[in-house]
Amino acid sequence: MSMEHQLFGDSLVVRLSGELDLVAAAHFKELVDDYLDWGKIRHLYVNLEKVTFLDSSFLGALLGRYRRISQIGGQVGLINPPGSLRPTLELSGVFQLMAEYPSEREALSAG
Amino acid sequence: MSMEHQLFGDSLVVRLSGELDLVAAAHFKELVDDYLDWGKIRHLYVNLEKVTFLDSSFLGALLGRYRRISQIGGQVGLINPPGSLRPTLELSGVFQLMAEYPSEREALSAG
Amino acid sequence: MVRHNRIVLEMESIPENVGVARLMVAMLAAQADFTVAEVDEVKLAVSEAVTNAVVHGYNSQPGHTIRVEASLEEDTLRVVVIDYGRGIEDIALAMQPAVSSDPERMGLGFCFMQTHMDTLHVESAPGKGTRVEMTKRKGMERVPSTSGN
Amino acid sequence: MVRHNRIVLEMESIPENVGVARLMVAMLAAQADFTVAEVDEVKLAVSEAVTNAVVHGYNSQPGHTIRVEASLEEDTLRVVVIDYGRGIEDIALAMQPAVSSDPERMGLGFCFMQTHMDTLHVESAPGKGTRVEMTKRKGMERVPSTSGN
Ligand SMILES: Nc1ncnc2c1ncn2[C@@H]1O[C@H](COP(=O)(O)OP(=O)(O)O)[C@@H](O)[C@H]1O
Ligand SMILES: Nc1ncnc2c1ncn2[C@@H]1O[C@H](COP(=O)(O)OP(=O)(O)O)[C@@H](O)[C@H]1O
Repeated sequence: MSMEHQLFGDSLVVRLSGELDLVAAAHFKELVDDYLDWGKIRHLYVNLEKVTFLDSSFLGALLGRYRRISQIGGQVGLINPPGSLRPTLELSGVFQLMAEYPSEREALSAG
Repeated sequence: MSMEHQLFGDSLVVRLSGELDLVAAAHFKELVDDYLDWGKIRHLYVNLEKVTFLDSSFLGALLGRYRRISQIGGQVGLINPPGSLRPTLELSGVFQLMAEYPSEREALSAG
Repeated sequence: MVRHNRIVLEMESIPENVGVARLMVAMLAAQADFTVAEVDEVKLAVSEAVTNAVVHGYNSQPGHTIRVEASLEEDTLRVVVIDYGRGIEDIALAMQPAVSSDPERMGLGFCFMQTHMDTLHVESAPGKGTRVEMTKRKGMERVPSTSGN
Repeated sequence: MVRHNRIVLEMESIPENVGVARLMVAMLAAQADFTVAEVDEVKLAVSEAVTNAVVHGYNSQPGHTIRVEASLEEDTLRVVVIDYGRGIEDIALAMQPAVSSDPERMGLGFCFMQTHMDTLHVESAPGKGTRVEMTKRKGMERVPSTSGN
Protein backbone atom coordinates (compact mmCIF):
# COMPACT_ATOMS: atom_id res chain seq x y z
CA MET A 1 0.00 0.00 0.00
CA SER A 2 1.11 3.56 -0.63
CA MET A 3 -0.66 6.85 -0.09
CA GLU A 4 -0.07 10.34 -1.45
CA HIS A 5 -2.12 13.44 -0.95
CA GLN A 6 -2.48 16.95 -2.33
CA LEU A 7 -4.54 19.94 -1.23
CA PHE A 8 -6.52 22.03 -3.75
CA GLY A 9 -8.15 24.86 -1.82
CA ASP A 10 -10.51 23.16 0.64
CA SER A 11 -10.46 19.87 -1.30
CA LEU A 12 -8.13 17.04 -0.32
CA VAL A 13 -7.15 14.51 -2.97
CA VAL A 14 -5.81 11.23 -1.59
CA ARG A 15 -4.12 8.86 -4.08
CA LEU A 16 -3.95 5.27 -2.94
CA SER A 17 -2.30 2.25 -4.49
CA GLY A 18 -1.89 -1.46 -3.81
CA GLU A 19 -3.89 -3.42 -1.26
CA LEU A 20 -6.15 -1.49 1.11
CA ASP A 21 -6.93 -3.34 4.33
CA LEU A 22 -6.97 -2.39 8.02
CA VAL A 23 -3.37 -1.12 7.80
CA ALA A 24 -4.25 1.29 4.99
CA ALA A 25 -7.52 2.12 6.76
CA ALA A 26 -5.65 3.36 9.84
CA HIS A 27 -3.26 5.54 7.79
CA PHE A 28 -6.11 6.94 5.72
CA LYS A 29 -8.21 7.76 8.78
CA GLU A 30 -5.31 9.49 10.50
CA LEU A 31 -4.45 11.59 7.46
CA VAL A 32 -7.97 12.76 6.70
CA ASP A 33 -8.99 13.28 10.33
CA ASP A 34 -5.94 15.46 10.85
CA TYR A 35 -7.07 17.81 8.07
CA LEU A 36 -10.64 17.73 9.38
CA ASP A 37 -9.62 18.38 13.00
CA TRP A 38 -7.78 21.53 11.90
CA GLY A 39 -10.73 22.62 9.80
CA LYS A 40 -8.57 22.71 6.69
CA ILE A 41 -10.78 20.77 4.29
CA ARG A 42 -14.41 20.45 3.29
CA HIS A 43 -14.25 17.97 0.41
CA LEU A 44 -12.44 14.67 -0.03
CA TYR A 45 -11.60 12.92 -3.31
CA VAL A 46 -10.15 9.45 -3.14
CA ASN A 47 -8.22 8.30 -6.20
CA LEU A 48 -8.57 4.52 -6.44
CA GLU A 49 -7.04 4.11 -9.91
CA LYS A 50 -4.02 2.09 -8.72
CA VAL A 51 -5.76 0.08 -6.02
CA THR A 52 -5.63 -3.70 -6.52
CA PHE A 53 -7.60 -4.81 -3.48
CA LEU A 54 -9.84 -3.41 -0.76
CA ASP A 55 -11.76 -4.95 2.10
CA SER A 56 -14.43 -3.93 4.60
CA SER A 57 -11.91 -2.34 6.98
CA PHE A 58 -10.94 0.20 4.36
CA LEU A 59 -14.58 0.71 3.36
CA GLY A 60 -15.37 1.36 7.03
CA ALA A 61 -12.68 4.03 7.21
CA LEU A 62 -14.02 5.60 4.01
CA LEU A 63 -17.59 5.64 5.37
CA GLY A 64 -16.38 7.10 8.65
CA ARG A 65 -14.73 10.01 6.81
CA TYR A 66 -17.91 10.42 4.73
CA ARG A 67 -19.93 10.87 7.93
CA ARG A 68 -17.65 13.61 9.26
CA ILE A 69 -17.55 15.42 5.93
CA SER A 70 -21.32 15.28 5.43
CA GLN A 71 -21.74 16.97 8.82
CA ILE A 72 -19.81 20.00 7.60
CA GLY A 73 -21.67 20.05 4.29
CA GLY A 74 -18.78 18.74 2.21
CA GLN A 75 -18.72 15.94 -0.30
CA VAL A 76 -16.71 12.76 -0.85
CA GLY A 77 -15.91 11.55 -4.37
CA LEU A 78 -14.30 8.41 -5.73
CA ILE A 79 -11.94 8.73 -8.66
CA ASN A 80 -11.56 5.99 -11.25
CA PRO A 81 -12.18 2.79 -9.25
CA PRO A 82 -10.90 -0.24 -11.22
CA GLY A 83 -13.49 -2.68 -12.51
CA SER A 84 -12.21 -5.47 -10.28
CA LEU A 85 -13.19 -3.45 -7.18
CA ARG A 86 -16.66 -2.59 -8.43
CA PRO A 87 -18.57 -5.58 -6.94
CA THR A 88 -17.11 -4.90 -3.49
CA LEU A 89 -17.82 -1.18 -3.70
CA GLU A 90 -21.36 -1.84 -4.90
CA LEU A 91 -22.11 -4.36 -2.15
CA SER A 92 -20.97 -1.81 0.43
CA GLY A 93 -23.36 0.85 -0.84
CA VAL A 94 -20.75 3.61 -1.13
CA PHE A 95 -21.96 4.57 -4.62
CA GLN A 96 -25.24 5.71 -3.03
CA LEU A 97 -23.30 8.22 -0.94
CA MET A 98 -20.31 9.23 -3.01
CA ALA A 99 -20.08 10.56 -6.56
CA GLU A 100 -17.78 8.85 -9.01
CA TYR A 101 -15.42 10.74 -11.34
CA PRO A 102 -13.27 9.57 -14.22
CA SER A 103 -10.36 11.89 -13.25
CA GLU A 104 -9.13 14.22 -10.52
CA ARG A 105 -9.63 17.20 -12.77
CA GLU A 106 -13.30 16.42 -13.28
CA ALA A 107 -13.81 15.76 -9.57
CA LEU A 108 -12.25 19.09 -8.61
CA SER A 109 -14.11 21.12 -11.21
CA ALA A 110 -17.44 19.49 -10.26
CA GLY A 111 -16.90 20.11 -6.52
CA MET B 1 7.10 -17.67 -13.46
CA SER B 2 6.29 -17.83 -17.14
CA MET B 3 8.21 -19.27 -20.07
CA GLU B 4 7.96 -18.75 -23.83
CA HIS B 5 10.17 -20.09 -26.57
CA GLN B 6 10.85 -19.60 -30.24
CA LEU B 7 12.99 -21.50 -32.73
CA PHE B 8 15.32 -19.69 -35.16
CA GLY B 9 16.95 -22.35 -37.33
CA ASP B 10 18.99 -24.48 -34.93
CA SER B 11 18.89 -21.83 -32.18
CA LEU B 12 16.30 -21.95 -29.40
CA VAL B 13 15.39 -18.71 -27.64
CA VAL B 14 13.73 -19.18 -24.23
CA ARG B 15 12.12 -16.11 -22.66
CA LEU B 16 11.63 -16.33 -18.93
CA SER B 17 9.93 -14.01 -16.50
CA GLY B 18 9.20 -13.79 -12.79
CA GLU B 19 10.84 -15.93 -10.12
CA LEU B 20 13.01 -18.84 -11.25
CA ASP B 21 13.40 -21.57 -8.66
CA LEU B 22 13.18 -25.37 -8.74
CA VAL B 23 9.71 -25.23 -10.33
CA ALA B 24 10.98 -23.13 -13.24
CA ALA B 25 14.15 -25.26 -13.37
CA ALA B 26 12.10 -28.42 -14.02
CA HIS B 27 10.04 -26.78 -16.79
CA PHE B 28 13.14 -25.28 -18.40
CA LYS B 29 15.02 -28.58 -18.30
CA GLU B 30 12.09 -30.46 -19.83
CA LEU B 31 11.63 -27.95 -22.63
CA VAL B 32 15.27 -27.72 -23.66
CA ASP B 33 16.01 -31.44 -23.24
CA ASP B 34 13.08 -32.25 -25.49
CA TYR B 35 14.58 -30.19 -28.32
CA LEU B 36 18.02 -31.68 -27.64
CA ASP B 37 16.73 -35.28 -27.53
CA TRP B 38 15.20 -34.83 -30.98
CA GLY B 39 18.38 -33.22 -32.27
CA LYS B 40 16.51 -30.10 -33.26
CA ILE B 41 18.80 -27.47 -31.75
CA ARG B 42 22.46 -26.68 -31.39
CA HIS B 43 22.39 -23.30 -29.64
CA LEU B 44 20.42 -21.96 -26.68
CA TYR B 45 19.75 -18.31 -25.81
CA VAL B 46 18.08 -17.55 -22.52
CA ASN B 47 16.34 -14.19 -22.27
CA LEU B 48 16.46 -13.08 -18.61
CA GLU B 49 15.21 -9.52 -19.14
CA LYS B 50 11.98 -10.00 -17.16
CA VAL B 51 13.35 -12.27 -14.45
CA THR B 52 13.01 -10.88 -10.91
CA PHE B 53 14.64 -13.70 -8.96
CA LEU B 54 16.73 -16.81 -9.52
CA ASP B 55 18.29 -19.35 -7.20
CA SER B 56 20.80 -22.20 -7.41
CA SER B 57 18.19 -24.72 -8.61
CA PHE B 58 17.62 -22.72 -11.76
CA LEU B 59 21.35 -22.10 -12.18
CA GLY B 60 21.87 -25.86 -11.91
CA ALA B 61 19.36 -26.49 -14.68
CA LEU B 62 21.07 -23.85 -16.83
CA LEU B 63 24.49 -25.42 -16.26
CA GLY B 64 23.11 -28.87 -17.02
CA ARG B 65 21.82 -27.65 -20.41
CA TYR B 66 25.17 -25.95 -21.02
CA ARG B 67 26.93 -29.28 -20.56
CA ARG B 68 24.74 -31.07 -23.09
CA ILE B 69 25.03 -28.26 -25.63
CA SER B 70 28.82 -28.01 -25.30
CA GLN B 71 29.05 -31.72 -26.10
CA ILE B 72 27.43 -31.11 -29.49
CA GLY B 73 29.57 -28.04 -30.15
CA GLY B 74 26.78 -25.51 -29.59
CA GLN B 75 26.78 -22.42 -27.47
CA VAL B 76 24.61 -21.00 -24.67
CA GLY B 77 24.03 -17.26 -24.36
CA LEU B 78 22.34 -15.08 -21.76
CA ILE B 79 20.27 -12.15 -22.93
CA ASN B 80 19.95 -8.97 -20.91
CA PRO B 81 20.18 -10.20 -17.29
CA PRO B 82 18.87 -7.48 -14.89
CA GLY B 83 21.40 -5.82 -12.62
CA SER B 84 19.75 -7.25 -9.50
CA LEU B 85 20.59 -10.81 -10.66
CA ARG B 86 24.20 -10.03 -11.50
CA PRO B 87 25.77 -10.89 -8.11
CA THR B 88 24.09 -14.31 -8.10
CA LEU B 89 25.05 -15.02 -11.71
CA GLU B 90 28.62 -13.95 -11.04
CA LEU B 91 28.97 -16.05 -7.91
CA SER B 92 27.79 -19.07 -9.89
CA GLY B 93 30.46 -18.64 -12.56
CA VAL B 94 28.05 -18.85 -15.52
CA PHE B 95 29.61 -15.78 -17.14
CA GLN B 96 32.81 -17.81 -17.61
CA LEU B 97 30.88 -20.29 -19.73
CA MET B 98 28.14 -18.32 -21.45
CA ALA B 99 28.31 -15.19 -23.55
CA GLU B 100 26.12 -12.24 -22.65
CA TYR B 101 24.09 -10.28 -25.21
CA PRO B 102 22.11 -7.06 -24.92
CA SER B 103 19.31 -8.34 -27.18
CA GLU B 104 17.99 -11.46 -28.91
CA ARG B 105 18.87 -10.00 -32.29
CA GLU B 106 22.50 -9.58 -31.35
CA ALA B 107 22.65 -13.05 -29.83
CA LEU B 108 21.23 -14.67 -32.95
CA SER B 109 23.43 -12.73 -35.38
CA ALA B 110 26.56 -13.49 -33.31
CA GLY B 111 25.69 -17.20 -33.06
CA MET C 1 -0.85 -27.47 -11.44
CA VAL C 2 -1.06 -28.55 -7.81
CA ARG C 3 -3.89 -30.93 -6.81
CA HIS C 4 -3.09 -31.46 -3.15
CA ASN C 5 -1.42 -29.12 -0.71
CA ARG C 6 -1.68 -28.01 2.87
CA ILE C 7 -0.19 -24.94 4.50
CA VAL C 8 -0.60 -23.85 8.10
CA LEU C 9 0.33 -20.34 9.18
CA GLU C 10 0.65 -19.31 12.81
CA MET C 11 1.26 -15.65 13.33
CA GLU C 12 1.07 -12.76 15.75
CA SER C 13 -2.14 -10.80 16.04
CA ILE C 14 -0.95 -7.63 14.31
CA PRO C 15 -2.68 -5.79 11.45
CA GLU C 16 0.35 -6.19 9.17
CA ASN C 17 -0.11 -9.98 9.17
CA VAL C 18 -3.53 -9.83 7.54
CA GLY C 19 -1.75 -9.23 4.22
CA VAL C 20 0.59 -12.16 4.85
CA ALA C 21 -2.35 -14.55 5.30
CA ARG C 22 -4.12 -13.10 2.29
CA LEU C 23 -1.11 -13.61 0.06
CA MET C 24 -0.40 -17.10 1.34
CA VAL C 25 -3.91 -18.29 0.57
CA ALA C 26 -3.88 -16.47 -2.78
CA MET C 27 -0.72 -18.36 -3.76
CA LEU C 28 -2.34 -21.65 -2.84
CA ALA C 29 -5.41 -20.85 -4.94
CA ALA C 30 -3.18 -19.77 -7.82
CA GLN C 31 -1.23 -23.06 -7.58
CA ALA C 32 -4.52 -24.83 -8.37
CA ASP C 33 -5.22 -22.50 -11.30
CA PHE C 34 -8.13 -20.65 -9.69
CA THR C 35 -8.93 -17.71 -12.01
CA VAL C 36 -7.74 -14.21 -11.14
CA ALA C 37 -11.32 -13.26 -10.19
CA GLU C 38 -11.64 -16.35 -7.96
CA VAL C 39 -8.31 -15.60 -6.28
CA ASP C 40 -9.53 -12.04 -5.61
CA GLU C 41 -12.65 -13.40 -3.94
CA VAL C 42 -10.62 -15.76 -1.77
CA LYS C 43 -8.33 -12.89 -0.77
CA LEU C 44 -11.28 -10.79 0.34
CA ALA C 45 -12.79 -13.59 2.43
CA VAL C 46 -9.45 -14.35 4.11
CA SER C 47 -8.81 -10.67 4.73
CA GLU C 48 -12.16 -10.35 6.50
CA ALA C 49 -11.74 -13.46 8.65
CA VAL C 50 -8.17 -12.67 9.73
CA THR C 51 -9.04 -9.01 10.36
CA ASN C 52 -11.87 -10.16 12.64
CA ALA C 53 -9.42 -12.31 14.60
CA VAL C 54 -7.09 -9.31 15.07
CA VAL C 55 -9.72 -6.66 15.70
CA HIS C 56 -12.52 -8.52 17.49
CA GLY C 57 -10.95 -11.76 18.72
CA TYR C 58 -8.01 -10.00 20.34
CA ASN C 59 -9.35 -6.42 20.62
CA SER C 60 -6.47 -5.22 18.42
CA GLN C 61 -3.91 -6.37 20.99
CA PRO C 62 -0.63 -7.86 19.68
CA GLY C 63 1.08 -10.83 21.32
CA HIS C 64 -1.65 -13.37 20.55
CA THR C 65 -1.68 -16.12 17.95
CA ILE C 66 -3.83 -16.48 14.86
CA ARG C 67 -3.81 -19.78 13.01
CA VAL C 68 -4.70 -20.08 9.34
CA GLU C 69 -5.01 -23.54 7.82
CA ALA C 70 -5.33 -23.65 4.06
CA SER C 71 -5.64 -26.79 2.04
CA LEU C 72 -6.25 -27.81 -1.50
CA GLU C 73 -8.02 -31.02 -2.45
CA GLU C 74 -8.55 -31.31 -6.20
CA ASP C 75 -10.78 -28.34 -7.13
CA THR C 76 -11.62 -27.26 -3.59
CA LEU C 77 -9.78 -24.78 -1.42
CA ARG C 78 -10.52 -24.94 2.30
CA VAL C 79 -9.47 -22.14 4.65
CA VAL C 80 -9.81 -22.24 8.42
CA VAL C 81 -9.08 -19.13 10.50
CA ILE C 82 -8.75 -19.65 14.25
CA ASP C 83 -8.26 -17.30 17.16
CA TYR C 84 -8.17 -18.07 20.89
CA GLY C 85 -9.71 -14.75 21.86
CA ARG C 86 -12.98 -13.20 22.98
CA GLY C 87 -15.39 -15.40 21.09
CA ILE C 88 -18.85 -14.53 19.79
CA GLU C 89 -21.96 -14.64 22.04
CA ASP C 90 -24.61 -14.78 19.33
CA ILE C 91 -23.19 -16.08 16.04
CA ALA C 92 -26.45 -15.79 14.08
CA LEU C 93 -26.75 -12.13 15.05
CA ALA C 94 -23.08 -11.38 14.37
CA MET C 95 -23.39 -12.84 10.88
CA GLN C 96 -26.21 -10.52 9.86
CA PRO C 97 -25.18 -7.78 7.40
CA ALA C 98 -24.49 -4.36 8.93
CA VAL C 99 -24.21 -5.82 12.42
CA SER C 100 -20.97 -4.75 14.09
CA SER C 101 -19.85 -4.26 17.67
CA ASP C 102 -17.61 -1.40 16.48
CA PRO C 103 -19.09 1.90 15.19
CA GLU C 104 -16.07 2.48 12.91
CA ARG C 105 -16.75 -0.83 11.14
CA MET C 106 -19.38 -1.77 8.60
CA GLY C 107 -20.50 -5.20 9.71
CA LEU C 108 -19.83 -6.51 6.21
CA GLY C 109 -17.08 -9.01 7.05
CA PHE C 110 -19.24 -12.14 7.31
CA CYS C 111 -21.34 -10.89 4.42
CA PHE C 112 -18.25 -10.71 2.17
CA MET C 113 -17.12 -14.18 3.30
CA GLN C 114 -20.56 -15.57 2.48
CA THR C 115 -20.80 -13.88 -0.89
CA HIS C 116 -17.36 -14.89 -2.10
CA MET C 117 -16.98 -18.42 -0.81
CA ASP C 118 -19.17 -21.47 -1.45
CA THR C 119 -19.52 -22.50 2.19
CA LEU C 120 -18.98 -20.68 5.48
CA HIS C 121 -19.17 -22.27 8.90
CA VAL C 122 -18.52 -20.44 12.17
CA GLU C 123 -17.92 -21.97 15.58
CA SER C 124 -17.24 -19.88 18.65
CA ALA C 125 -17.20 -20.06 22.42
CA PRO C 126 -17.22 -16.83 24.45
CA GLY C 127 -13.86 -16.41 26.18
CA LYS C 128 -12.34 -19.30 24.24
CA GLY C 129 -12.15 -18.19 20.65
CA THR C 130 -13.54 -18.44 17.17
CA ARG C 131 -13.09 -20.80 14.24
CA VAL C 132 -14.21 -19.78 10.76
CA GLU C 133 -14.15 -22.44 8.06
CA MET C 134 -14.73 -21.59 4.42
CA THR C 135 -14.49 -23.54 1.19
CA LYS C 136 -14.51 -22.58 -2.44
CA ARG C 137 -14.49 -24.75 -5.52
CA LYS C 138 -12.98 -23.36 -8.65
CA GLY C 139 -14.95 -22.99 -11.87
CA MET C 140 -18.30 -23.02 -10.03
CA GLU C 141 -21.41 -20.93 -9.99
CA ARG C 142 -21.55 -20.02 -6.34
CA VAL C 143 -24.25 -21.67 -4.20
CA PRO C 144 -23.86 -19.96 -0.84
CA SER C 145 -24.56 -22.09 2.20
CA THR C 146 -24.21 -20.84 5.73
CA SER C 147 -24.42 -22.33 9.16
CA GLY C 148 -23.44 -21.32 12.65
CA ASN C 149 -23.38 -23.15 15.97
CA MET D 1 7.04 -0.18 10.63
CA VAL D 2 6.91 -3.48 12.50
CA ARG D 3 9.48 -4.07 15.28
CA HIS D 4 8.33 -7.44 16.56
CA ASN D 5 6.64 -10.25 14.72
CA ARG D 6 6.67 -14.00 14.48
CA ILE D 7 5.25 -16.21 11.77
CA VAL D 8 5.42 -19.98 11.56
CA LEU D 9 4.66 -21.79 8.34
CA GLU D 10 4.10 -25.52 8.14
CA MET D 11 3.69 -26.85 4.67
CA GLU D 12 3.85 -29.88 2.43
CA SER D 13 7.16 -30.85 0.85
CA ILE D 14 6.32 -29.85 -2.72
CA PRO D 15 8.41 -27.63 -5.02
CA GLU D 16 5.57 -25.11 -5.39
CA ASN D 17 5.77 -24.25 -1.69
CA VAL D 18 9.32 -22.94 -1.92
CA GLY D 19 7.87 -19.75 -3.40
CA VAL D 20 5.30 -19.50 -0.61
CA ALA D 21 8.02 -19.58 2.05
CA ARG D 22 10.14 -17.12 0.11
CA LEU D 23 7.29 -14.64 -0.16
CA MET D 24 6.23 -15.01 3.46
CA VAL D 25 9.72 -14.21 4.73
CA ALA D 26 10.10 -11.39 2.19
CA MET D 27 6.91 -9.80 3.52
CA LEU D 28 8.22 -10.02 7.07
CA ALA D 29 11.51 -8.36 6.06
CA ALA D 30 9.61 -5.69 4.15
CA GLN D 31 7.43 -5.01 7.24
CA ALA D 32 10.63 -4.04 9.06
CA ASP D 33 11.74 -1.80 6.19
CA PHE D 34 14.60 -3.98 5.00
CA THR D 35 15.82 -2.48 1.69
CA VAL D 36 14.79 -4.06 -1.61
CA ALA D 37 18.32 -5.45 -2.00
CA GLU D 38 18.25 -6.91 1.53
CA VAL D 39 14.85 -8.49 0.89
CA ASP D 40 16.24 -10.06 -2.29
CA GLU D 41 19.13 -11.56 -0.33
CA VAL D 42 16.77 -12.98 2.29
CA LYS D 43 14.59 -14.47 -0.45
CA LEU D 44 17.56 -16.23 -2.00
CA ALA D 45 18.72 -17.70 1.33
CA VAL D 46 15.20 -18.93 2.17
CA SER D 47 14.75 -20.36 -1.31
CA GLU D 48 17.95 -22.39 -0.93
CA ALA D 49 17.14 -23.70 2.55
CA VAL D 50 13.56 -24.71 1.73
CA THR D 51 14.61 -26.23 -1.60
CA ASN D 52 17.16 -28.36 0.28
CA ALA D 53 14.41 -29.58 2.60
CA VAL D 54 12.25 -30.58 -0.40
CA VAL D 55 15.00 -32.02 -2.60
CA HIS D 56 17.51 -33.50 -0.14
CA GLY D 57 15.62 -33.79 3.15
CA TYR D 58 12.67 -35.60 1.56
CA ASN D 59 14.21 -36.81 -1.73
CA SER D 60 11.63 -34.76 -3.64
CA GLN D 61 8.78 -36.81 -2.15
CA PRO D 62 5.53 -34.99 -1.29
CA GLY D 63 3.51 -35.74 1.82
CA HIS D 64 6.10 -34.60 4.35
CA THR D 65 6.18 -31.42 6.43
CA ILE D 66 8.55 -28.49 6.24
CA ARG D 67 8.47 -25.92 9.01
CA VAL D 68 9.65 -22.36 8.53
CA GLU D 69 9.86 -20.08 11.57
CA ALA D 70 10.49 -16.43 10.84
CA SER D 71 10.76 -13.75 13.45
CA LEU D 72 11.59 -10.11 13.68
CA GLU D 73 13.20 -8.56 16.72
CA GLU D 74 14.04 -4.89 16.19
CA ASP D 75 16.53 -4.83 13.29
CA THR D 76 17.13 -8.57 13.11
CA LEU D 77 15.30 -11.15 11.05
CA ARG D 78 15.71 -14.77 12.12
CA VAL D 79 14.66 -17.63 9.86
CA VAL D 80 14.67 -21.29 10.85
CA VAL D 81 13.97 -23.99 8.25
CA ILE D 82 13.29 -27.47 9.61
CA ASP D 83 12.71 -30.82 7.95
CA TYR D 84 12.26 -34.24 9.52
CA GLY D 85 13.92 -36.07 6.65
CA ARG D 86 17.16 -37.75 5.69
CA GLY D 87 19.59 -35.53 7.60
CA ILE D 88 23.21 -34.73 6.74
CA GLU D 89 26.10 -37.08 7.63
CA ASP D 90 28.95 -34.59 7.36
CA ILE D 91 27.74 -31.01 7.75
CA ALA D 92 31.16 -29.39 7.29
CA LEU D 93 31.62 -31.22 3.99
CA ALA D 94 28.06 -30.49 2.79
CA MET D 95 28.56 -26.78 3.43
CA GLN D 96 31.62 -26.53 1.18
CA PRO D 97 30.98 -24.73 -2.13
CA ALA D 98 30.39 -26.96 -5.15
CA VAL D 99 29.72 -30.00 -2.96
CA SER D 100 26.43 -31.65 -3.88
CA SER D 101 25.05 -35.17 -3.63
CA ASP D 102 23.09 -34.53 -6.84
CA PRO D 103 24.86 -34.17 -10.23
CA GLU D 104 22.11 -31.88 -11.56
CA ARG D 105 22.72 -29.42 -8.71
CA MET D 106 25.50 -26.92 -8.18
CA GLY D 107 26.30 -27.27 -4.49
CA LEU D 108 25.86 -23.52 -4.09
CA GLY D 109 22.90 -23.55 -1.70
CA PHE D 110 24.79 -23.21 1.58
CA CYS D 111 27.21 -20.85 -0.12
CA PHE D 112 24.34 -18.49 -1.06
CA MET D 113 22.88 -18.70 2.45
CA GLN D 114 26.28 -17.81 3.92
CA THR D 115 26.92 -14.95 1.51
CA HIS D 116 23.55 -13.31 1.93
CA MET D 117 22.82 -13.71 5.62
CA ASP D 118 24.85 -12.53 8.62
CA THR D 119 24.83 -15.82 10.48
CA LEU D 120 24.15 -19.41 9.44
CA HIS D 121 23.92 -22.36 11.77
CA VAL D 122 23.14 -25.92 10.69
CA GLU D 123 22.15 -28.84 12.91
CA SER D 124 21.35 -32.25 11.54
CA ALA D 125 20.98 -35.87 12.59
CA PRO D 126 21.03 -38.60 9.92
CA GLY D 127 17.57 -40.14 9.63
CA LYS D 128 16.04 -37.48 11.86
CA GLY D 129 16.21 -34.24 9.96
CA THR D 130 17.91 -30.91 9.49
CA ARG D 131 17.54 -27.48 11.08
CA VAL D 132 19.01 -24.42 9.38
CA GLU D 133 19.00 -21.17 11.33
CA MET D 134 19.94 -17.88 9.71
CA THR D 135 19.84 -14.28 10.84
CA LYS D 136 20.22 -10.98 9.08
CA ARG D 137 20.32 -7.47 10.48
CA LYS D 138 19.17 -4.66 8.28
CA GLY D 139 21.43 -1.78 7.36
CA MET D 140 24.58 -3.80 8.06
CA GLU D 141 27.81 -4.54 6.28
CA ARG D 142 27.72 -8.30 6.26
CA VAL D 143 30.13 -10.15 8.56
CA PRO D 144 29.63 -13.81 7.65
CA SER D 145 29.89 -16.29 10.49
CA THR D 146 29.35 -19.99 10.07
CA SER D 147 29.18 -22.97 12.31
CA GLY D 148 28.01 -26.53 12.04
CA ASN D 149 27.57 -29.28 14.58
N1 LIG E 1 -13.05 -13.59 15.54
C1 LIG E 1 -14.01 -12.92 16.21
N2 LIG E 1 -13.96 -12.82 17.56
C2 LIG E 1 -14.92 -12.14 18.26
N3 LIG E 1 -15.96 -11.52 17.67
C3 LIG E 1 -16.06 -11.58 16.32
C4 LIG E 1 -15.10 -12.28 15.53
N4 LIG E 1 -15.48 -12.16 14.25
C5 LIG E 1 -16.61 -11.44 14.23
N5 LIG E 1 -16.97 -11.08 15.48
C6 LIG E 1 -18.19 -10.30 15.89
O1 LIG E 1 -19.09 -10.32 14.80
C7 LIG E 1 -19.41 -9.00 14.36
C8 LIG E 1 -19.65 -8.95 12.87
O2 LIG E 1 -18.47 -9.25 12.17
P1 LIG E 1 -18.31 -8.75 10.67
O3 LIG E 1 -19.49 -9.15 9.88
O4 LIG E 1 -16.98 -9.24 10.16
O5 LIG E 1 -18.30 -7.17 10.76
P2 LIG E 1 -17.23 -6.12 11.35
O6 LIG E 1 -15.91 -6.77 11.43
O7 LIG E 1 -17.28 -5.00 10.40
O8 LIG E 1 -17.74 -5.73 12.70
C9 LIG E 1 -18.22 -8.16 14.84
O9 LIG E 1 -18.56 -6.80 14.99
C10 LIG E 1 -17.85 -8.85 16.15
O10 LIG E 1 -18.66 -8.38 17.19
N1 LIG F 1 17.85 -30.42 4.38
C1 LIG F 1 18.79 -31.31 3.96
N2 LIG F 1 18.63 -32.63 4.18
C2 LIG F 1 19.56 -33.53 3.74
N3 LIG F 1 20.70 -33.18 3.10
C3 LIG F 1 20.92 -31.88 2.85
C4 LIG F 1 19.99 -30.87 3.27
N4 LIG F 1 20.48 -29.67 2.89
C5 LIG F 1 21.64 -29.91 2.27
N5 LIG F 1 21.94 -31.23 2.26
C6 LIG F 1 23.15 -31.87 1.69
O1 LIG F 1 24.15 -30.87 1.53
C7 LIG F 1 24.57 -30.80 0.18
C8 LIG F 1 24.93 -29.38 -0.20
O2 LIG F 1 23.81 -28.53 -0.15
P1 LIG F 1 23.79 -27.20 -1.00
O3 LIG F 1 25.04 -26.41 -0.70
O4 LIG F 1 22.50 -26.51 -0.75
O5 LIG F 1 23.90 -27.66 -2.51
P2 LIG F 1 22.86 -28.42 -3.48
O6 LIG F 1 21.48 -28.26 -2.94
O7 LIG F 1 23.04 -27.74 -4.79
O8 LIG F 1 23.27 -29.86 -3.50
C9 LIG F 1 23.41 -31.37 -0.61
O9 LIG F 1 23.81 -31.86 -1.88
C10 LIG F 1 22.88 -32.46 0.31
O10 LIG F 1 23.64 -33.64 0.18
